[in-house]
Amino acid sequence: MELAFSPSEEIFRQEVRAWLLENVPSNAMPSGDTREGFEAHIDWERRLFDARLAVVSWPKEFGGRDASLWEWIIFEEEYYRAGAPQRVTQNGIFLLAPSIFQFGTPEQQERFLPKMASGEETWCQGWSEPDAGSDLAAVSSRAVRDEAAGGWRLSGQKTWTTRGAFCTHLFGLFRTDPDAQRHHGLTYLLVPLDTPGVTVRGFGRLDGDEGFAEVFFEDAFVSDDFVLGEVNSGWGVAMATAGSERGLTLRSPGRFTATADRLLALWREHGDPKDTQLRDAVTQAWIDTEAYRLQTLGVVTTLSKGGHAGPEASMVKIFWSELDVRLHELAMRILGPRAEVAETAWAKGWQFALSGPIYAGTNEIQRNVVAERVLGLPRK
Amino acid sequence: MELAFSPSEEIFRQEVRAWLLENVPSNAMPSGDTREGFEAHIDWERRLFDARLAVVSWPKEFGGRDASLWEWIIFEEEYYRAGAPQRVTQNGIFLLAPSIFQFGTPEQQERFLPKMASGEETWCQGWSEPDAGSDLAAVSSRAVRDEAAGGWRLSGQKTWTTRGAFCTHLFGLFRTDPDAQRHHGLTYLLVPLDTPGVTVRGFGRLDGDEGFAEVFFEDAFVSDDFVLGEVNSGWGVAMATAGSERGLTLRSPGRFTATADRLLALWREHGDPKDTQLRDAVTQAWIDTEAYRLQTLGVVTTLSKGGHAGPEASMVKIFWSELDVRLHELAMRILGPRAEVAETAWAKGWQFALSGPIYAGTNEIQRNVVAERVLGLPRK
Amino acid sequence: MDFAFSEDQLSFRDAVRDLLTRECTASVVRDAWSNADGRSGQVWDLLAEMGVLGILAPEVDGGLGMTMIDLVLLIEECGRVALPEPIIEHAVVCAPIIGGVVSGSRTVTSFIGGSPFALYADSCEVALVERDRRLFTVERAALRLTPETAVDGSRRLSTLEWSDSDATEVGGPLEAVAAFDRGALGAAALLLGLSHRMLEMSVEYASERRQFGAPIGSFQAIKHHLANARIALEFARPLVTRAAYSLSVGDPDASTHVSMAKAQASDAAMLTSEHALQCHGAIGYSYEYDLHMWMKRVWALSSSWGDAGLHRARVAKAVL
Amino acid sequence: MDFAFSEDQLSFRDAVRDLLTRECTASVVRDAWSNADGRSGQVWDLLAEMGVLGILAPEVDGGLGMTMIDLVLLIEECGRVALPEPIIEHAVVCAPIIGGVVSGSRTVTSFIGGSPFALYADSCEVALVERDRRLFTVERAALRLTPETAVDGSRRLSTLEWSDSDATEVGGPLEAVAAFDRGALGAAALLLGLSHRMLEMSVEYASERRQFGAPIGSFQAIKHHLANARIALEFARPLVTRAAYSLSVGDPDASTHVSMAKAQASDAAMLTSEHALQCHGAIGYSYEYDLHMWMKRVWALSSSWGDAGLHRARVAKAVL
Repeated sequence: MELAFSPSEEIFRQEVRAWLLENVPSNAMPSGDTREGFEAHIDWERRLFDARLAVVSWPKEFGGRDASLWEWIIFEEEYYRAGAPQRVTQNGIFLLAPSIFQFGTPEQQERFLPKMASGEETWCQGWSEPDAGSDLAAVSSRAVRDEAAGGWRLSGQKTWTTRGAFCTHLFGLFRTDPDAQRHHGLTYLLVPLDTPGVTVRGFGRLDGDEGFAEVFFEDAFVSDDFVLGEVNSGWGVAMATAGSERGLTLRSPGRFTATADRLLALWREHGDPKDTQLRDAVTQAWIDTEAYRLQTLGVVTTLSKGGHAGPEASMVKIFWSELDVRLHELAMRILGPRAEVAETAWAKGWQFALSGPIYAGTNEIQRNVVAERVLGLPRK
Repeated sequence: MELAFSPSEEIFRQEVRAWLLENVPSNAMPSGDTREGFEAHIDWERRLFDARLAVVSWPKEFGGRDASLWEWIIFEEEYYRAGAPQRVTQNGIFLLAPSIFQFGTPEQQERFLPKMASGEETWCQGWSEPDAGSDLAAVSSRAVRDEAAGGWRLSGQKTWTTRGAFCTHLFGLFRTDPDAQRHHGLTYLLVPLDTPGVTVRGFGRLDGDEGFAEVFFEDAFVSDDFVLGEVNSGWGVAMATAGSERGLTLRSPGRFTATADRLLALWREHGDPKDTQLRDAVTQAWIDTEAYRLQTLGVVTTLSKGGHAGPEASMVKIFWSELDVRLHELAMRILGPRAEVAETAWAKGWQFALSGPIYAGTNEIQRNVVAERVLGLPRK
Repeated sequence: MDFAFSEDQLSFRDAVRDLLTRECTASVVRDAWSNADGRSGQVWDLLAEMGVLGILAPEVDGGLGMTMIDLVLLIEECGRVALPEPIIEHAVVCAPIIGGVVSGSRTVTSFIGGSPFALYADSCEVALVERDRRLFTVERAALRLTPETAVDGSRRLSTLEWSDSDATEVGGPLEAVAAFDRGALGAAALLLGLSHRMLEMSVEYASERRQFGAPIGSFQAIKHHLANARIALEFARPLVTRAAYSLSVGDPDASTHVSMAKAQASDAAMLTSEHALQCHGAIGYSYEYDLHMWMKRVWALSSSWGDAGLHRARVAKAVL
Repeated sequence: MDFAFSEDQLSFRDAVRDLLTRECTASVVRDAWSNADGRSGQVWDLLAEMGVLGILAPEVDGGLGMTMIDLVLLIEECGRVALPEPIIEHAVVCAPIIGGVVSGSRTVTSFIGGSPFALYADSCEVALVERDRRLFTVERAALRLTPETAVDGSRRLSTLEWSDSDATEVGGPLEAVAAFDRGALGAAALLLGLSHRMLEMSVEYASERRQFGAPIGSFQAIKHHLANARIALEFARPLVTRAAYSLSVGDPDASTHVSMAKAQASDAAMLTSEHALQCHGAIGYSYEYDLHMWMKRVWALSSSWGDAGLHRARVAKAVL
């Protein structure tokens, strides 16, 4: 056991911190979940990429630095501590990329990863459909084989696609074997959104931003090069990385530590020190934030030694999503009746936090996973 | 709307209060869930009966006073406020008696009710079996027709029978139609525990008292006079009163108001007034206690006007059982490390409170009832 | 003892419910998010016509001279439809102490009880304000408004400034506390109504929406979320009713009863809003679906007129 | 950075687990409820033989001179089997500062940190006591004991009195705080072990027990209760490990880290105990079934060595 970073890791931290201090815009950008904000954020991604800070843990050849998971943790800590902008590229670099590293051909890696890292191509997630939300295996969007053209013709609809109206590409699951049931017969496809036959309609989220989109497919063609993994094995591609990576890379501790730090600052400024009721709750939120950080250090230790994360990732997802709600709820309580003013980071963050227990698999489903796959309780 | 009691109700209150002041033993009796304590409590019940206070809401002919539900509420408030002894007769007078009033023949009412009121005959509940707990309809104890003898021969086993080792009689459900499934083919029988073929084995509860019993039936005979309601219609007898009465008579508000008053006194004596965290929780428990009392006033108003309680009783059961846990948990928190001393009313009460979310139908089952029968969510 | 509303009170409630269900539809609420004054247009006048705005106003002033127990169910109905109007400020807080409110044409807002904002001050004719624990009225023309944008787009907020010379005193410290109590109780009643409607939306959605081959409302986790919301509301309503009664009869503990009601209603509404969203999943998180307008009103009202913590502290002072 | 125990630490843990599983069975725990001293008999000596009691004792004294990070997993194992012994007092609190503890034949208890009771003082040879923020040892013969009956029948409690003339000073305020911190961390580790065993019992029972034609563990409400307990433990353990590490390396924030760990472990254990009982239903409520012995130990330990509120207040002082 050794709970200090190495000298070289600390040097990396200093470099990141110095760069962010110099480069993070002092004025908040408009939300990356609006069209104008998205473009501003892509500019920011380009600057990160130019500093080789967009995807530190990737190989150098694709725009990264071959940084260790520990350095990635450090990067994230510094990034959120600096109040740096939202990562509008996250669904590509954090969710799709691990699948491309694991299942993509060398050509696919070469084709997709550098442009993803630079923000030239931006990816949205095409899992959910109107009738396939928590029940992802109910996907009904189809891809029909076009042997002559060497590819697939897509039809159907995806929805709740975050930033779908602004991204250039979508990754998603499509039913390629119409006779197969549930999670069989699905294929993981990469789809340029300017493909003829693809229509995107943005729509508003709870907070008013046009952060969602519906994506319609009408005989849209993608070539075989755009199949990730094996045909009819898409479920495995989607799940293999979801299990090991989701818990870790989707929500690094740095994000919540930074929020907790802001909450503590808010408490010091506006909290009533005699109100031990609220003080106790703020303290508990800080303890939970530390628990999350330390639990992650354990996961990273395991992964660094070649281990796997497994279904325990579901516990992580439940914990961070509910922690995030609590952190913001406490801020609202400290702010009291002033909390309803829209133009505060807290009001926006509170609304965003509420999506956490829903997206990436509702917490009800995650709790089933914990019960069945971590504890071993019977499915039926 | 009128939230004051009438002058005659207040006179009743004064009479009850005066009697209790004079008669409640100043030293706590041993627990009524032990053999010696049970006997002491039966003596107490006899004194209550002699004062016509054992069953105030019953008709005069059976030992009551024809008191209104409002007077019953008042009696309960005063009873618990006075710190009067546990009612070891409660499963008879609160659970069985309503069924006898509704389904019993005049002869059965005459035969059973006066002796129940006086404590001469004491009743325990024979619902649960080793394989029928939450799933009451899984009852497998059998009653086979003995036409010649004019009655039924019982076999099987009941368990978790509170005070079964000390009571004289048991009421319970037995399967009289072996071909019927689940809640069909059950009959509600009244069984003297000294019947040949009945064996009772007491066993310990969480708190160490021998408050539970297993009851074994081996060809034990009960005559037709001891069938309550129709043969094969026992489920309806059991449920009809459970729905309307359980929520009201099993746990009157007076019980929790008295506990909350003791909690407030404990807080005033031992609480740290600067600890607004604990103060806030104690205050909330008081608010919940008031909410429970007021909600009951609404139920009594409805019943007094000839209405029915319905599945809303499940909300009542969930609320009082969880309130009781909370009231005692807060007392434990106020007492801190001293809470583990066994000889306090709080330690005993805490252990008893923990049974609330389990007995009388687990709160998980009650929440299903609320969802399905109050809110109308689909069963399947 | 009779803990039930009278037949008259219930039929008035039913009539108001009919009116509001018909006139204050979700699209009226949605319009208020983007229209000029954030309000409902004609619904306000219809409520005035029915007499709702003047329930607490003295008869000499054209009001009904009735009490809070006659009004509380109607306020709950306003919550049920998320009525975008200063209903608490006008009909609950100001009606008993400011003349001319019955017709609704001279709308009154309030800026009392330590609230940082006044609601709809830009479209009101007069404001009840508090300074040094005394109440005053100030005409719209004499108010300086600084607007703020609220999370709930229909809630038009501003801070108010005024000169003492433009203020007419209408009450002292006792009236100020009574006005705050009425406001808090009004907010509690609105929260009940908002919550019951959110729960209805959730039950409807969970009964229809299918996943894993069954309506999601058949899954025990969803059932228990919504059962918990229902239970929280079941044990908030009697406190709200009792507080309304206590205000009506001038019970000396009325302030404590109001605080119990507001603390409980705030918590129950926040719980309901959380479970309602969770049971809806992504659709509840979309702007096009109506749920968020109810949720945002709940967030605002649960911390307005004193949040649960403030009211529990008031109760603690009285009972501990 | 390496947030993992070493192979040596893990194999020592496994060896202790094997020993305790074999020797400290539930019937040993049950016997301790009614036997003379409330303790485990030979299990104590076997732990001494393995070196567990002397892990923190200086080498010069025959101990292993190791640190809390080497001990914490072993304490958790003692919790898993609900070992009825003064393991915290003897091996965690006293071992580094009182000689002669290695063999276990001279058992030491403690009466420090504001605790109202000492554990097993009647069967111990010496007690570490605190007065005016200083630590002293007092021999058994010089102690006046007033026994109290605990809810957990194996916890033999007494209050202690002694004369200053019989007390030998062994430490000042710094040592007193350090001893309390060790005790609190020890209690946190015990709570983790107790909780994991309660969770195992619950999973086993819920997988076997059938109602409504299915194992009750297949119902979502039961699943979520137990998942919630598992999650609470998942996010308590790293805090316990970190606190042990901080004590081992003398981190200046070690006291704060201990308090975070104890607060979290207390809450997680109480939650687990509540859900474990609820998922067992009536059988868990019976005296003959083992669960209650684990639960009662949890109740005691969650409020001993500072309850969650006390420790959160300590954290608040440090970080807010």
